[in-house]
Amino acid sequence: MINRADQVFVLLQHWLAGFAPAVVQPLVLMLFIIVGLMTVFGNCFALTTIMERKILGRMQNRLGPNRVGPFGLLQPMADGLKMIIKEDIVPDSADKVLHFLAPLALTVPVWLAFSVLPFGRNMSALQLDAGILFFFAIGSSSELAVFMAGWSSQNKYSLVGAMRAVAQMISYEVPLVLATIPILMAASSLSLPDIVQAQSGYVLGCIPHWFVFTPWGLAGFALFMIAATAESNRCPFDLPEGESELIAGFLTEYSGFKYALFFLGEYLGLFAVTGLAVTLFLGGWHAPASWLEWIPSWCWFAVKFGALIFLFIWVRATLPRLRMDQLMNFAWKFLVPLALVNLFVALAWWLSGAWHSPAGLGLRWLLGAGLLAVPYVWLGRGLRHGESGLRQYSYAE
Amino acid sequence: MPQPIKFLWLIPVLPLLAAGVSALLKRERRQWAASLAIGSMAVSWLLSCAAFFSTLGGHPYVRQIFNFRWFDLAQSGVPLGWVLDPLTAIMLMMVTLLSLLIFIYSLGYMEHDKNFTRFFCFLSLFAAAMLGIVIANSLLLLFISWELVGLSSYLLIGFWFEKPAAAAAAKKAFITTRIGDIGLLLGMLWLYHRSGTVLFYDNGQGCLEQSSLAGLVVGTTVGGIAVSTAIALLIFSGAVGKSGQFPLHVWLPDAMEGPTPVSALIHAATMVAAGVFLVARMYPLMSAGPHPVALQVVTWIGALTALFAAAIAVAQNDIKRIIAFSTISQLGYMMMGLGVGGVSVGMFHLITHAFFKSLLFLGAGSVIHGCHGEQDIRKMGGLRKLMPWTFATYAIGTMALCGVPLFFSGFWSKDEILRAARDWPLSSVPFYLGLAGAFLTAFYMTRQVCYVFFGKPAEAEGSHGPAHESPAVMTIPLAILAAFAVLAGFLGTPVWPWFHSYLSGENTPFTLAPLFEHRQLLLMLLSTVVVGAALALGWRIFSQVASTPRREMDPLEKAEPELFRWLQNKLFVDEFYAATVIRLNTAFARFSNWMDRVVWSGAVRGVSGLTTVLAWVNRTLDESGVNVGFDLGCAGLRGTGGWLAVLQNGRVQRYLRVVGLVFSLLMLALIWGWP
Amino acid sequence: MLNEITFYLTAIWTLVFAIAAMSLRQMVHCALSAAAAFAGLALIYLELNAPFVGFAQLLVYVGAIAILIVFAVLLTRGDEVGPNRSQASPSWLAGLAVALLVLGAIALPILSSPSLQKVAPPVATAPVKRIGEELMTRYVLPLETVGVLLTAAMIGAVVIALREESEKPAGQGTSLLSFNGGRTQRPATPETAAHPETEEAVTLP
Amino acid sequence: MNPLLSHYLVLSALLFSVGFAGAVTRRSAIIALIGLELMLNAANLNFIAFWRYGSNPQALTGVMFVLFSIAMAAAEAAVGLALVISIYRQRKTIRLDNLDSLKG
Repeated sequence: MINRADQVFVLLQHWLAGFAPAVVQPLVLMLFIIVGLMTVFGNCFALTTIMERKILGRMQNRLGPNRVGPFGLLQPMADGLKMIIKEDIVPDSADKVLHFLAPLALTVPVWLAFSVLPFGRNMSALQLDAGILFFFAIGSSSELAVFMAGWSSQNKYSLVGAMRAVAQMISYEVPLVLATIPILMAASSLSLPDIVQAQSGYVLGCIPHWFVFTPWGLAGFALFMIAATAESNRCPFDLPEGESELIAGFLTEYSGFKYALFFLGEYLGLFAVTGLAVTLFLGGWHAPASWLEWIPSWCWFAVKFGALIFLFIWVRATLPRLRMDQLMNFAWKFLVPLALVNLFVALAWWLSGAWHSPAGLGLRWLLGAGLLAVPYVWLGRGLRHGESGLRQYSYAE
Repeated sequence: MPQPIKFLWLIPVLPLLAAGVSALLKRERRQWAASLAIGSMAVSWLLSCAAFFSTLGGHPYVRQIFNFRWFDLAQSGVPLGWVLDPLTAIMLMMVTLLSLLIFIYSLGYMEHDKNFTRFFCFLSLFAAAMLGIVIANSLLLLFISWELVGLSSYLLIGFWFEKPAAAAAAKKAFITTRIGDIGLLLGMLWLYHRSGTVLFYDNGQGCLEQSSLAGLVVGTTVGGIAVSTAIALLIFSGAVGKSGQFPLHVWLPDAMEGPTPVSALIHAATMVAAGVFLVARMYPLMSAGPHPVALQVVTWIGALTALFAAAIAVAQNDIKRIIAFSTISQLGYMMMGLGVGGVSVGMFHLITHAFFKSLLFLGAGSVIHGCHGEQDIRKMGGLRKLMPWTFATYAIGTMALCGVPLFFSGFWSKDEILRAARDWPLSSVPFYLGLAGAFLTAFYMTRQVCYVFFGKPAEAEGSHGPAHESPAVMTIPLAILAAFAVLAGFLGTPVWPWFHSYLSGENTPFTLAPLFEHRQLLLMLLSTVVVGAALALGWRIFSQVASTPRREMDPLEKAEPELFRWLQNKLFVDEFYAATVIRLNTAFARFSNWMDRVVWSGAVRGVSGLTTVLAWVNRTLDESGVNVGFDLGCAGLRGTGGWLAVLQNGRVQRYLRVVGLVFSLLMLALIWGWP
Repeated sequence: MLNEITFYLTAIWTLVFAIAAMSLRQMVHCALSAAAAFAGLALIYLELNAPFVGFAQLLVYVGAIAILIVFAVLLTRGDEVGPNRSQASPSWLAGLAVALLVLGAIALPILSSPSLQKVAPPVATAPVKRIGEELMTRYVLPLETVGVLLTAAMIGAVVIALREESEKPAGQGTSLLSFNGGRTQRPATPETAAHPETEEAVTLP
Repeated sequence: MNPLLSHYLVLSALLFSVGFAGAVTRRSAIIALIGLELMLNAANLNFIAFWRYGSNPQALTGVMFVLFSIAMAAAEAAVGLALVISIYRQRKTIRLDNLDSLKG
């Protein structure tokens, strides 16, 4: 019974494929996955936009959209309709081909990234040996798309926005990848299902053996989430599209359906990287306690996924935007060194692997936390002073 | 409790981490650096205690090893490891305890230095490297730590690098010890070549264990000496450099340019003892074979150094230099002890010496601190009243060093060495050399104490004001060290040779009998008489000198001006090196210069002269009517040159084109064969 | 059959974009076409059962080198203005001829050698685990060397591309990233603003 | 029917020649660099093809070589483009036919 519920999608897939002739069965299996992914995450996109607006509204002491449909839930439909029927304007001086290709080049690879994520037990589209490498390789191609969008618009705001975005994405990709390396060391595999498998079981009988429950995992999770926020150009790292200074940056010259595609691409990128965070740090589809294991695995994935998305929205409502130099300094002078230190913390954790007792575990935690706290304080002090610190604005006062 | 071998690596790693972290600290973070260094050292000391007590247990002989592969290289790997046996444990105790005390002492001594943070960083680095030497179970790991020790010693001697003398001393120490280290490196490579491993102990496979030693003893090399002897001598040359033994001792007195805690820690207690430790560690190799020639060399060099350095110490005036020469002399004793009596004899003196010599150095530091940086003993005097604590502890250290009977550690450990030397079957000369050294030791220490502490207080020079006692943070380590200087001796008396049984694993019970044995009693009596005579003679000569004005000549200088001059100039060894090795080097450089200027330049000049002659001939020919031919040749040359210049036109793409062209032509030629 | 079709598709994709990268007028187009060609090669590596290499190719070439090239193109933009400047070097015909010759020299032996007309052995994979093990054992020295090389290249690139202090006074530089540019100086205070020429007058003889 | 080894080799030869032609005929130093990268990639393709079709694919030599070659290419591109930018700052041009001061 439990197994049935757990594997419901897998069983459904095979049952449906059974109707097709044997020759095309592999194709049908794949098609099922593709359609499923696109349906689920397409709806997820619609849901997230409305939820984000409602949550932001609540946090800012207002109601948010509530006119279209029950509780305003049909707002995304209205938005989508508006986007599609709007005129698609291409500037005269724009590089027409690239201007057309850019939104596609952003959206298509992002869909590909979903193919390696394990959404539940036996539920990943591709069982790649080097899945995480694939994820990052795909992710790195979105930078070119952003550049194409900015450059082809032939608008200086767009170009500055695109260059900022590319610089930011390159810079934050380094801590993003560095934060995952301890995980790969601990799981000794690059395959995402294997990484999830490495997080099964419980420590001391009650704490789930997720990587976030280790000092290096916790620090890595924080680093990863910060870098992921920057990678997906979300507040407080949304300088590339800062409306108040760059009039939406590289999106300035886009309208209509292409604009919607960019929007979709950005949210899908966010979903992909959130799914990766769940997989790497939060134990993927594992349940948090042994007596909760009867709930299907994909439910757990969805719950963790939703929680992280809420975290992103919360952060957006809370923090103001950074300045460009602060942004780069933060990446190179704080996140990257800290991520490197984190490697050594993981090493120390691994070396002291023989200390199983609660006291030994506490000692390991203390050691790891201490090793991280010192550079944290030290690097943080470095950020507060000098050029990247507070700036005096002579006209503002 | 886990096996101590499991956490042994933490002992050197903790100070190393402290060094790394304090290297990143800003200069103003003095408290942090000091507490990091002292804290990590204290933890290391506690761990060492745990390791030490685990070796005490009821087992007859405890040796635990832990080996691992550092990295794989093609088919083989590079193994490293650490070892815990009594030798390691006792050294760990000594090094960590002394380091801890000296770190604390440095708090007071370096209080006003602006590079306080850097100092503690270097000290921690040194301690880490030294502990690495001690626990190493692989000659490679030992060598790495050994070189790190050399590096940190260089950094610490040159700590006040703005002083030219300190910078020069640091360079000298580094280069001189490197000469010995080349021997060590060669020895290590040879050992690896012959036995295929540089691990000391590896469950019967290590290079210090029977199977490999047997192979080494059999082979002979140039001059018929056994391979084991040759390797042992090469390794010993490393020890000679590091421990300041005779031919390579010149750096140690100059190293006193560093801060005094450094002198105490590095150049008295630990680093210089590393050479002795190395010999002790390699003792199975040194003593392998029927005729351990290597040990004889060790003995003779030790005995010679012991006497030679003691003699020089008599005529020195710098308070730290006297102790430095004394250190060289005592290291000679240790070497001699290792040579004639085995590991326990030499190591026992090493341990006791470490305590009383660092006590003396720290006392000297306290004196220098109190006298505002004055180091010349002729300008001191009467400090007995002004610095009572320093005086009391210094006196204990002096008596321990001289070997005043029964209650001081130096007596027992030196006695052990002399007894072993007397029983050495090959020659009795080392025994007499040692005895003479003991006499001189007592004599020069009496001289120094008289000058510094007795007599009238010297007139204050300049604006320094009178001398004052040092703060408690300096005197308390002195008191602790003094206690150890007295007590450490009772670990190895003939009555209860615990130390010997601990290191060798034999069980020797407590018995009073050996004390009253005829030969033993005679020897104790003899050394007592020698020391007493030296003390009496020193007191007679120098007690009045101390109260007379300082400008006068030393009484010894009055009596034997020529001999005193020789001794004062350290027997001109430095000058000898300057006259031989360094001059040879300079001469070779000059020769190269001469070759360059005279021979090559002459050749060039000759060629150019020849060309001039040819040109003259040419002109003559030209004038006499070969003008046309010359013009033709000229044009041809210009044409060729122009053609060549066209080829190199600075356009990379044309180069690339040529490359492609030639490549395809070659390919086609290979396909169809050469035309 | 399927394999052959995919091979021809990817090969044509790669070749077309490679030719485009070498022949388009606009440098940004060249850079983007090159990125597409690199991605096509990554696909070919996947076909050849070397997914790890393919992903590495994608990560390094598309994710890093293409971006670098794009940045370099934008940073050296002043050079290409002017509509009539030819993009080809003066002797481009000779160059093309040599390139054809090179192609002939390579392709001829390939096509004429019968030993190269062979079919792939059934299984040949490069599992990630094996690659990792090999890198840590047999190729550990090359790996370390590459690490040193990359560090040296990074430092070298930074040093070479560093703007020298004398070229432009600090704080005045406007980079592509900081849109608001150099900050204006504070307005003159009343004291100095009132008599701007007094100081000059004093220094004049 | 699977592609033959020679297919890959011919593709590699074509890529190499295209890269070569670009490096030789274009004026811009950046395009020349791209051409060099294409040539390097053609060589990499050769290694992978020979590894796949070779007699001892277990040894992974071709794969390893290509991995190292990719790392080298990254270093080469970084330094090369830094040089181009530096040259542009000095000379205000990156056209290869203007950069010929190093000549005989």
